[in-house]
Amino acid sequence: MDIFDFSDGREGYYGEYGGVFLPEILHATIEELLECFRECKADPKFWQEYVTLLQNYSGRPTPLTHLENLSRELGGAQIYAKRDDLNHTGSHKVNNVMGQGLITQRLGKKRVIAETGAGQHGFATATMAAKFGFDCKIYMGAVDVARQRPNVFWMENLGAEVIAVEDGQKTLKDAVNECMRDWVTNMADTHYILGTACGPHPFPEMVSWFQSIIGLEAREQIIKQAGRLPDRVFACVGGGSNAMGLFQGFIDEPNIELVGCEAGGEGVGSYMHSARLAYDDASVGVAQGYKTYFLQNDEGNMNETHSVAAGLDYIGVNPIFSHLHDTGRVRFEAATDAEVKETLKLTMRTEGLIPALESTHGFVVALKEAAKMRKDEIVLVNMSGRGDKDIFTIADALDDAKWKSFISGKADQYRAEKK
Amino acid sequence: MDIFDFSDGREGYYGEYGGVFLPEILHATIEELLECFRECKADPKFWQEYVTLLQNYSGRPTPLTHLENLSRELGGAQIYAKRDDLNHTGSHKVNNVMGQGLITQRLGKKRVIAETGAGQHGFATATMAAKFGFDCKIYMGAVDVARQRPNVFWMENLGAEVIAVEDGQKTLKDAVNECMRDWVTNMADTHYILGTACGPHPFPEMVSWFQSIIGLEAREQIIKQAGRLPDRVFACVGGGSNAMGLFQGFIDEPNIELVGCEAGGEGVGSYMHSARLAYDDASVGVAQGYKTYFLQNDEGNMNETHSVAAGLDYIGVNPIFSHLHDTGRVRFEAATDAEVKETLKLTMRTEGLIPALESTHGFVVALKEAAKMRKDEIVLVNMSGRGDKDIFTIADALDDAKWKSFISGKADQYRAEKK
Amino acid sequence: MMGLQSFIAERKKDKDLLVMAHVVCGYPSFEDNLKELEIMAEAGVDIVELQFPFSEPSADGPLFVRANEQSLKSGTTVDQCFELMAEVSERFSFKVLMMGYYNTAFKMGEDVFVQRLKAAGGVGFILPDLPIEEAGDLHKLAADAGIEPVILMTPTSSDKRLAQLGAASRGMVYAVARKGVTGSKTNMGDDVIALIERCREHTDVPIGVGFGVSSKQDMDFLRGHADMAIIGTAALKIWEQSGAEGLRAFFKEMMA
Amino acid sequence: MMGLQSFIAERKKDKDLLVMAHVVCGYPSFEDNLKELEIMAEAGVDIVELQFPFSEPSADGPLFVRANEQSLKSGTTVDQCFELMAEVSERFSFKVLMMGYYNTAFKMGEDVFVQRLKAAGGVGFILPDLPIEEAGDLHKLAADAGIEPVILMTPTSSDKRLAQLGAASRGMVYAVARKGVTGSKTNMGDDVIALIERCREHTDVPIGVGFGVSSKQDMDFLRGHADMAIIGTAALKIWEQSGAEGLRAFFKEMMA
Ligand SMILES: Cc1ncc(COP(=O)(O)O)c(C=O)c1O
Ligand SMILES: Cc1ncc(COP(=O)(O)O)c(C=O)c1O
Repeated sequence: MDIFDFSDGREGYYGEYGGVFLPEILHATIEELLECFRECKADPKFWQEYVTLLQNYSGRPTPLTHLENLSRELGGAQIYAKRDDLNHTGSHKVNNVMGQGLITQRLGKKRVIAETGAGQHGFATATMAAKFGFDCKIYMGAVDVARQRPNVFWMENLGAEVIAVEDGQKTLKDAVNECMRDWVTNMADTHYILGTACGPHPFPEMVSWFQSIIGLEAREQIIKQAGRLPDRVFACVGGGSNAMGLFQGFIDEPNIELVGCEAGGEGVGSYMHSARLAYDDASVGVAQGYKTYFLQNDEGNMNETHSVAAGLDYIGVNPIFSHLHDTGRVRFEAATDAEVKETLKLTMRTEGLIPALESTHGFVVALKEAAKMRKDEIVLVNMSGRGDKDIFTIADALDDAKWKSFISGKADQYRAEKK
Repeated sequence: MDIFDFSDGREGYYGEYGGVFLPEILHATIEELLECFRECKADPKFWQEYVTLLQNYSGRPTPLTHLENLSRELGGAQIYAKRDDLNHTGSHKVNNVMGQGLITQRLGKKRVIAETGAGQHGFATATMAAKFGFDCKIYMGAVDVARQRPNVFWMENLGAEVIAVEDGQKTLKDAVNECMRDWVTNMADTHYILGTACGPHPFPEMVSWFQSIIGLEAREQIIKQAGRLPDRVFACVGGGSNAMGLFQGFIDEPNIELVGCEAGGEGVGSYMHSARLAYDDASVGVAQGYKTYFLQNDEGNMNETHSVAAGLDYIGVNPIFSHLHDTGRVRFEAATDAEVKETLKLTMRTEGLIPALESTHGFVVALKEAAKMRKDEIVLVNMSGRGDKDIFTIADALDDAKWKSFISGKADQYRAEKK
Repeated sequence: MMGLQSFIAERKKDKDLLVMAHVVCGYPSFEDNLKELEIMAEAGVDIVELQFPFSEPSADGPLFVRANEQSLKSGTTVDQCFELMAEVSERFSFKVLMMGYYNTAFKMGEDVFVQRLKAAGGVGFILPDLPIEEAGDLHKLAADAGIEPVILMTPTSSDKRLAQLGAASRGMVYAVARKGVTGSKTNMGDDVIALIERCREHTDVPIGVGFGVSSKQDMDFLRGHADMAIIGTAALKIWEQSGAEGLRAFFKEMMA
Repeated sequence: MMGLQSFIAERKKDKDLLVMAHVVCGYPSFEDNLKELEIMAEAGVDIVELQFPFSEPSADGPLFVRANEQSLKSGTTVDQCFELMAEVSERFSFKVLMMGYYNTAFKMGEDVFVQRLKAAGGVGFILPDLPIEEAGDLHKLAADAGIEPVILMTPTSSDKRLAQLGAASRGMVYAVARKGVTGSKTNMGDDVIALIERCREHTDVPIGVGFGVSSKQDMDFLRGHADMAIIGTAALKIWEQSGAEGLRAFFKEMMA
């Protein structure tokens, strides 16, 4: 099954989802991008250049780790984690960003913009821009700027300008809108580095393509290490890029179950979550350039979303997943904030791994299901990022008293210095 | 030249440096360790197991990155960085720690202790202990606990107990003393995971052996990428483990210059530094189990040391380097705090890399010398760790106003929650 | 009922430059909307676009973004927007268009959207995030109902693209004077004239020019080139700064 | 001058358990040291180890660590320590040993160390971080000067090791009653007796037992097994808690 073969349907559509819903002024820009991307995709040298860049700069291939302790402790399936947390900048985001960096170069553009929620994508983009020598502006909701200062600090030190977006809910979706506004103004010299497999065609396809390196590697690795393919594959789903990346390695195997793990926030019925497909609260709509399931009200205005993981806290989901949800090829589950905190603690203590809060959503569901599977079954979960970037959030979530008093002490020190 | 061939001299001695200066009560323990280590070193299967562990868990081999932008900008030698920052837990420390984890297992011990300064080694040890299922206690100077709270937070969450050492200068050397005290009490079930190539024999040799994986990989990689061996090789030197690791790949090539980069702190004559070999302030002494150059006074009591990089802020240096300094095989230079800050900013903006403050010392000297070399010469520098762990220190060093106001805001939030 | 294109042709008989004005439904309030619209009617505005507020107004500039947001915050519903439209198209002589984002139409169903629009007296709609490729069904439903979709032509549109857009255009074309979002000043000059001329080559329907029209000079500049000037942000800015008095004076000057 | 071993043999004629006491030079002050030593002399202590403070006292427990630190902080020098030693060995009838870390000796030069020790009236030294493998030169220099190195035997020493240690032992052996650092309580029991017996098998010099000796019971326990009880932390603790009075009472009880 080639989900990107549009010869039977409409270009850029996955079932009834996807498309290009952009202001007319961007028509030429998106056409130019599509053409450039088609060339790159058709050119094996481009992919080779991309892989080499990631190998030499970002540490690919990332390893596959057998979580022997957790597997033993849960007494069920053998659990393997794909370690995209070991990428340069700390998450899978850098794969897509480096790929789009090459695209930007090919387009002859000198400036990049990006939205960011948790800051991971912005961090990766700022890094890529430094490496490629691009001007870089990162749009980030003011709420996220306030809570994710460490990432802002690094982005700025990497030479990017970070703009706090004060509109709307002041979070990720508002940063996306602000990118669109920048792009319709500066498309001549600017490429928009969209951070996940959402947005108008060809972004879902392009981001998925770059992220497919995760699945390619993982497939080879698990055959080598475990002797065969996994039975179930899990990944967290914000926009859906890390999950698309991993799933592409296994989607043609009908016996492998693919499970997308969304942010259940405070749970079913709370309306404080970001589960578009696992819960029943989302409906099909069109926003931010594409058609998919959105968490929106009856009139098509977006609802507030919530997750302990800023990177999953988003209204929409990639259109490919909306389609694969309809066809049943991918199952969607949700992990609640509370489950995420518990699983994070477990994973740290049992395996010495600190998954990002986003990635931990995948672990929650994977561990829950692995426990009920047979010992000779195999489960693969994507560790899309590392959690040490999340220290403020995690320390808050775990309500760590020593951390709080450290921060108070630091604040006192800064106050004293000022005098 | 095999620096570890003791057949001509005394076991554990490098020239006049090294040895074992431990309380008699540890004699049997250190003999047992030596024997176990000798077995492991002689057993190719052990090395294979070690490499596989690092590959599957920590992401080795780490890449070699050609710093094209910096090379172009400086107009001199081609600069390559060995990327040990991409290791799990963020530095080369994990190599040694995983190796000693295997040793601990072979010794049949169930508990590990470690000293830590910056927290990198403690973080790595806590991680290893979680993975291997060992009890773990980390000793850390109270001053370091206060300034490196993020690492303490992670160590604790990984299940380690972190003890703030209140003796002496309350920094790294005092944590080492405290480890010795724990070890003389609990040697029956406890292995002391020393974090650098210092301490009594066989630690300098053992740590160097585990870290030699850096040099093995780098040698192969630079031949592959640059077509030949480098002209000069740089690494920062705290205890000297990352430098020993890298240098071992090149030490047998007489034409390759090896340069150890120490912490110059506030500079020559300031007595606020940790340069044992690059400056003239150190003299030979015996402490913490071994004989080497120490920053000490005329009566053999240790001086206060200083560096912006906690991981270099140490009184002694590995005895192998004291010897290679005498023989002239390794040249030692120092980088000051001020130079480190400037080079860090440059590296971030130009290459999208955030070296740890420790590693940045190597970059300072490497960049300075590369600028004066020919374009067809090759320089290799070890990026032993990543700097995002250092956000509090770096933000302080760069005097970042937005960071400070973020911290104050956080403190206010915590205060408000309390009420 | 008269369609957009014939209405414009009719009005153009007496005027060399028609005016389209813009209101964000429910911002600052529906009462204020009515006051604004009254002033526009008095001033002789020819067409009004009523923007249905949307939570993700990514093609709008800061002023409209805030207006959309505030309106939704104060509880504005689609029903209320249609009610306003019905009242307005009944009471005033200008024609009324729905302006907004596609999701508003999509969520209620394209057929329902067209029916409700027609029922409320609207003659057309402007959906800036609905490109013609995605608009096939809606345009067909609209055509059946005698409702006209306003198509946007832009400075970045190639001739090939303008030809496609021209083929799909009905009622009028909205020529976007420059890149960017609504709200900032446009330097009216040769570029704008060139754009209008290029648009003309590809369509027979009247051409309105919008994005940044904010002064008497702009109006004078457009006269003789465009069929219509589209005044958006400038009017809202005046209203916010100096209320009904200011708005009255503004339109008086603009349409003098 | 009489060597350590013959001094012990001499004293053992009248006593079944000798006592070695410990003082950290310059802590709390040299004046206090003299007061303590006077009390010890009065009580009939046989040998005193004067600890030369070191910045890295890694074999010591918390109390001595702090004592080393405070002493250095208040400016204690090696010269002062030797001066104290000279004064004390002149004034009191007990014998004096230097106790400390090897770096103190190493830094001044092993030959200088031995000469100064001898000049100050010291009869031996205890350097817990100097294993016999590293002590060859120093032991030779000491032997030449009639100074005796006190060797430590421990519960973890194998028979083979005890044989090596025994062969190197001069003057007396310091049997370490348990694992760990100075300062905590030792459970005096069969283990300690077994250790003493094992030591005896490998050396002919007298055996002192230290680490945790802190009560009259401990003394009674050691009597008949060891030649000497070594009292370290316990005395300093008493001094800190209840000064000269306390210390006097403590030694009186211990040595009753
Ligand atoms: C570590 C990590 N994982 C996952 C995500 C979610 O994005 P996606 O669903 O596109 O992989 C994010 C987004 O910031 C992230 O930082
Ligand atoms: C990143 C990093 N580099 C270097 C060092 C210095 O240690 P060594 O000289 O043993 O490599 C440290 C110590 O903490 C470190 O964290």
